[in-house]
Amino acid sequence: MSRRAPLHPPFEAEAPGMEHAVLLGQRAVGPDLAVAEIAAPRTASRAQPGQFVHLRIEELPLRRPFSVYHAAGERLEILYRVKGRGTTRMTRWVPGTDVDLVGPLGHGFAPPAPGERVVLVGGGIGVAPLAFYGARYPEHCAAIVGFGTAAEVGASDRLLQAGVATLVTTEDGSAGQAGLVTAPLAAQLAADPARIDRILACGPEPMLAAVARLAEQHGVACEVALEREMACGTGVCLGCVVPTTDPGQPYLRVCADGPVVPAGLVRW
Amino acid sequence: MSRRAPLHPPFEAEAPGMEHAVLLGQRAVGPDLAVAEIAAPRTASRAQPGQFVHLRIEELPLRRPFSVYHAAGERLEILYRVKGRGTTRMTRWVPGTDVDLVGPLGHGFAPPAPGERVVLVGGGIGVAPLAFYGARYPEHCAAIVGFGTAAEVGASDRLLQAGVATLVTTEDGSAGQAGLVTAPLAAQLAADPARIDRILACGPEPMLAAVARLAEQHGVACEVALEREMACGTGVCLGCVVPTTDPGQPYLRVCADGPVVPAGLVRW
Amino acid sequence: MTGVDLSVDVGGVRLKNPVLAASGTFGYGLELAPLVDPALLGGFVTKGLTLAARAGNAPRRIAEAPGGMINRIGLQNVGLEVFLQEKLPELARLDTAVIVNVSGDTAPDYAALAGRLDAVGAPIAGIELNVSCPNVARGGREFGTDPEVLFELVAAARSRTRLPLWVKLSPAVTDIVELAAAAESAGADAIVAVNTAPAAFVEPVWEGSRLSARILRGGLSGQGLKPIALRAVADLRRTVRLPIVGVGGIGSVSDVFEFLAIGASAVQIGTASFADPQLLGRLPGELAAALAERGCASLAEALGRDRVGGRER
Amino acid sequence: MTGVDLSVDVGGVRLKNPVLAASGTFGYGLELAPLVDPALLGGFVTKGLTLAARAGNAPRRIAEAPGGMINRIGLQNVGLEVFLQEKLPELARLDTAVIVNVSGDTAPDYAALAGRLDAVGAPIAGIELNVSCPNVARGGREFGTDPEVLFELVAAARSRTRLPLWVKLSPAVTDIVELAAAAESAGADAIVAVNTAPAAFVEPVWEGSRLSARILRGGLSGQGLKPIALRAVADLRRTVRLPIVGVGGIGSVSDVFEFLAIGASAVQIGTASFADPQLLGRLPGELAAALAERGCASLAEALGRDRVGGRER
Ligand SMILES: Cc1cc2nc3c(=O)[nH]c(=O)nc-3n(C[C@H](O)[C@H](O)[C@H](O)COP(=O)(O)OP(=O)(O)OC[C@H]3O[C@@H](n4cnc5c(N)ncnc54)[C@H](O)[C@@H]3O)c2cc1C
Ligand SMILES: Cc1cc2nc3c(=O)[nH]c(=O)nc-3n(C[C@H](O)[C@H](O)[C@H](O)COP(=O)(O)OP(=O)(O)OC[C@H]3O[C@@H](n4cnc5c(N)ncnc54)[C@H](O)[C@@H]3O)c2cc1C
Ligand SMILES: Cc1cc2nc3c(=O)[nH]c(=O)nc-3n(C[C@H](O)[C@H](O)[C@H](O)COP(=O)(O)O)c2cc1C
Ligand SMILES: Cc1cc2nc3c(=O)[nH]c(=O)nc-3n(C[C@H](O)[C@H](O)[C@H](O)COP(=O)(O)O)c2cc1C
Ligand code: FES
Ligand code: FES
Repeated sequence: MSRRAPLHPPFEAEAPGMEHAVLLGQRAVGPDLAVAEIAAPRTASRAQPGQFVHLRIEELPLRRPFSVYHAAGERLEILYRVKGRGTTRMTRWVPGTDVDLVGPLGHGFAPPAPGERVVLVGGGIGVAPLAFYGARYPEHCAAIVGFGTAAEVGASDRLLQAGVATLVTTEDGSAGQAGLVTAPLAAQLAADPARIDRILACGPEPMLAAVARLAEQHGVACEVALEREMACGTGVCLGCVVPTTDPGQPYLRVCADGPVVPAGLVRW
Repeated sequence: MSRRAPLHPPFEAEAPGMEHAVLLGQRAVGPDLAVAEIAAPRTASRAQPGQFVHLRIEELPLRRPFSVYHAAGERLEILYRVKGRGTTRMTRWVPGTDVDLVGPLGHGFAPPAPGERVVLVGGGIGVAPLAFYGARYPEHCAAIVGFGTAAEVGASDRLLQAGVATLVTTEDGSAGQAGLVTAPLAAQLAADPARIDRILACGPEPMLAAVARLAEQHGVACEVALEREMACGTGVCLGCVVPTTDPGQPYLRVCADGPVVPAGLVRW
Repeated sequence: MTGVDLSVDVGGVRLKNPVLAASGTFGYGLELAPLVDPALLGGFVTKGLTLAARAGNAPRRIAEAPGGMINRIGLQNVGLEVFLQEKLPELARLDTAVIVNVSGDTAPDYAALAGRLDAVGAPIAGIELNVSCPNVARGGREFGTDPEVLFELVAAARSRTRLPLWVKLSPAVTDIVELAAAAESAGADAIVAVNTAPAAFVEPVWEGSRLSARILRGGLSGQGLKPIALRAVADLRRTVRLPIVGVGGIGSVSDVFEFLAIGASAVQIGTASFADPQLLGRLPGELAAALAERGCASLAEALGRDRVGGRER
Repeated sequence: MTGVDLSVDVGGVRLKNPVLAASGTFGYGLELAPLVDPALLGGFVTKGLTLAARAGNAPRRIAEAPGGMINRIGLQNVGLEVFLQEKLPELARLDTAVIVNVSGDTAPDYAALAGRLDAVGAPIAGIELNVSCPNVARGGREFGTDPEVLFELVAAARSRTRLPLWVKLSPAVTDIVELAAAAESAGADAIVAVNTAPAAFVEPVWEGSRLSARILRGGLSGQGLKPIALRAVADLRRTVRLPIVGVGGIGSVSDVFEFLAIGASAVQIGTASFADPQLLGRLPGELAAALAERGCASLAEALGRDRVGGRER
């Protein structure tokens, strides 16, 4: 925990706050995939790509964490997959619904250095924080995003709108290249690893592990955005830890030390 | 428990059922007083005055019991006071909301014998089952209903519409006679007890006890509708008991042996 | 329906499916017939029975609690004789397994009840010894907190009956496993876990500027009890070889699967029935459908033969 | 604000108000400063501390439960030395009472921790002995389930410190009152009731048509624990003379009043802060406002002098 500063040299996250925000609307972007558009001026103006917000959902005992998908002016968007109790209730939110959020939380991806070429690698809903990064730094980014099937590709709408060159893969081949994101990534790295300065990845853990391995093999810097069940979201409960490769710090907290961490620090 | 039949000779309640009903609308009838209008054909057609329905309210662990206030055709009404968790949520129900109810439950007031003269004595929200009785048998009934203040008198709208001669009292004297219902009841009984064949009462327990005492003093039959916290509402959990004056049956279940019972059976 | 065989043998009680109504929440089987056909259930457990009739505790007896309720009924029941004369004939008409839940003031009471019920036999499929009621001065938890006391009690009941003997335990003990082991070695046929957890409902009362309280002490049941009940069953499964019946906060087919997944052979449902009286009747069908979807021809296939009884046992 | 005096003395710990943050849910006091000003609190209890640093349990560590959550953190902490060097100076800056929660593998560990903290003194206002953690192999519930073992442990710690000594108990014991009595006679200054209740979170797992489960065993906290915690406090109040700190499922000012009404002198809040991080900062004001509405000039007036300490004590 005392390592937090060295983990994230480029910037310290701003203090999180509570915001009583308001739902502006929701748009469906695929089967069980929706974007919630929220008026949240405080959080929207402070959020960095990779940071998350912690939403209270009616009487559920724990908040739910979601990456910031888009922030512009007063407007904050999160992209979510309908999964369980909480996200099912969220689908019922109508414009005007109060949204109680804590954020922005955690540490995001390091901003690009001048001239740095960054490849964003996203799997499914993992595209959310990457789309925010791509929209903020489009000239630095190219993206590879993978989905199960064509109907889900809409989940990357903000990324495409940002004008980031994006390669799509689908597992069933119904859109873009058939297969997983790791295939085109491996191909690009094999072709010319020096063309990629840094890889930012978010998605299912097996995908992250595979991306991390590829990056290491080719000596490319890699940051991953992790997910873990959370209680506090603010670093105090020690609930959201993942094992590290650093014997001096056996576990890191996804909420406060992450969610974005150097891929090499994670013991997969 | 084996005494249920002798307790209610005139009729056996119909088997309760579950009904997936629908809210038609709500009308405010006073401060924190509302009438919920429900399309519930099965229950509305079977309900007898004094019976109740057991409503499920979202995720609350226990159902909430409410007397039937009015039933006509497919339409069922309950009159409720906003009191706690459940009734507060009910105020948010909008037309079209599903209403999951079990009913009709319990035993109601005995129907009038030919020519029988019945006085309905209601306190506050206790007017609900009496209004249903009055509306069904108006020619047999006169009523005395008491409220805290004038603004609450709207809670007896169905009773007044039924054309039952109704005397109103308010504690603060802002409408009708100042004071409690027991004063005019005592006066009527003192004047001519033989003019009253039976008293039906519902309201706060101290009021019921006072009415029961008056009835006994004047030798007039009296039935009271009781309230108790309930879990099952169907007689199996033994949670809703009240002590009786009958040593052979120390407790009676409000939900299944009542809610309407002979006043003399209750150990106040 | 789906043709999935849901039958299970719980310590000698043959159930057509693993869904039972919990003691004290289903009366004597017929009260709820308009809402749920008892024949759909694997079985039901009758309200706690004592030798003599009991009036139960003075009201107030129940309160809603977060995720459930608290009760202090205090074993109000008609007593053995009325039960045998008036209730049992009704029970005989039900096409489901009837387990009789019993309590006593003393260990010999339990033995006497076991003996009398043994003499009756059908329609009684089994006896559930309640040594875990939090709501009575005597004949409740006192018998279910000390392994030696429990051993003596179960052994005494065992000596008086060949009916299957289930022992129902409290979650509010330092070591439930030790107690189950005592019941097992005394000859119990199954462990039922859990009864309600001691809890309180509090209403602050102001007398002028002085604060005091009305306190309702009773047993917690319902959803809030589920994590505690799951823990008890999971811990028991690691050491006890008897079949386990899971109880506590079950309110859906996925809850049923949670208990089956960690080692229960059957489940009982109480509080959730109050909010959803048709739940019990629905669950066996939902269970069968879920198993069919997984390609299971029987519950045995999902749980393993040893857990549902049958030939290989 | 309202000018109502909320101060209370809990076994020698002077609190400006009776609202504390529970151990393990408020870090070391500064992490949450952006969301809640620690100076508003009556006090806070630091994360369970052990002599040597502990890594804690391997993940997964938490799961949501009906009305709360289940955790198995396993006392991850920086260890005594780092605590004293790195955390304590930060704590010294906080304008609130700091209670240090400690655990050990052995009774001498507790005594050693008590001795070291005693030597430090300010800003440490008191020590909370955690003999009730359900999530560690050693140094948890084993010390808080047997009255004699607990007596020895508390007596050993007592002999090493004059700091106020609070003893935090588990609800998952057969008889919490007996344990509190042991702590009392060993010289404890207050009882804290309760720690989390042993519970499990279960995810059914299908391998083909065979059902098994992933089980997370941990401690239940949050709303679902409240009725159990209330019962513990109410039972303790009947026999134990020490001040009691109520913990478990408190999430609103009316919950606080429930605990105060049945005999607690102060309360701790954990899980509810996760959903509502500003709750802790709001409660003292809400408490004062509610007391003012009743015409109370002080908490002492509502609870009685003996319960809040002070001269007449
Ligand atoms: C830092 C971070 C960023 C995330 N960003 C996104 C995002 O942009 N879009 C999106 O759809 N999802 C995201 N998730 C996952 C999202 O939090 C879960 O899908 C969501 O909590 C599920 O809630 P539920 O009530 O619908 O599911 P349930 O299964 O009912 O939830 C039960 C409990 O498990 C937790 N939980 C379940 N799945 C996850 C998960 N994958 N990660 C963490 N906790 C989980 C819930 O928070 C809750 O406490 C993110 C998770 C983290 C930690
Ligand atoms: C047979 C019967 C008929 C009733 N008819 C009416 C009616 O027509 N109109 C009306 O406004 N009220 C009626 N009541 C009372 C009504 O049930 C309660 O006001 C209501 O349950 C309060 O729910 P709540 O969630 O708002 O209150 P909360 O206080 O949050 O409820 C907590 C728990 O206490 C129970 N409870 C609280 N007050 C009462 C009470 N007075 N009687 C029984 N249980 C209670 C609730 O059902 C719930 O289980 C009746 C009660 C009974 C037993
Ligand atoms: C109103 C009520 C009465 C009960 N009576 C008994 C009883 O007589 N004997 C018994 O062993 N358990 C009794 N129980 C406990 C239940 O059988 C069951 O163990 C407990 O409620 C937990 O299950 P649930 O959460 O599904 O309700 C009773 C429970 C309730 C709610
Ligand atoms: C994540 C978490 C960590 C905890 N860590 C500790 C601890 O280190 N020491 C301790 O005595 N109690 C610990 N507890 C228990 C709490 O202090 C408290 O007793 C319990 O959570 C009940 O209160 P609540 O319902 O308000 O959360 C922890 C609880 C949680 C949820
Ligand atoms: S969620 Fe509490 S430390 Fe990360
Ligand atoms: S509410 Fe269950 S018996 Fe009346």
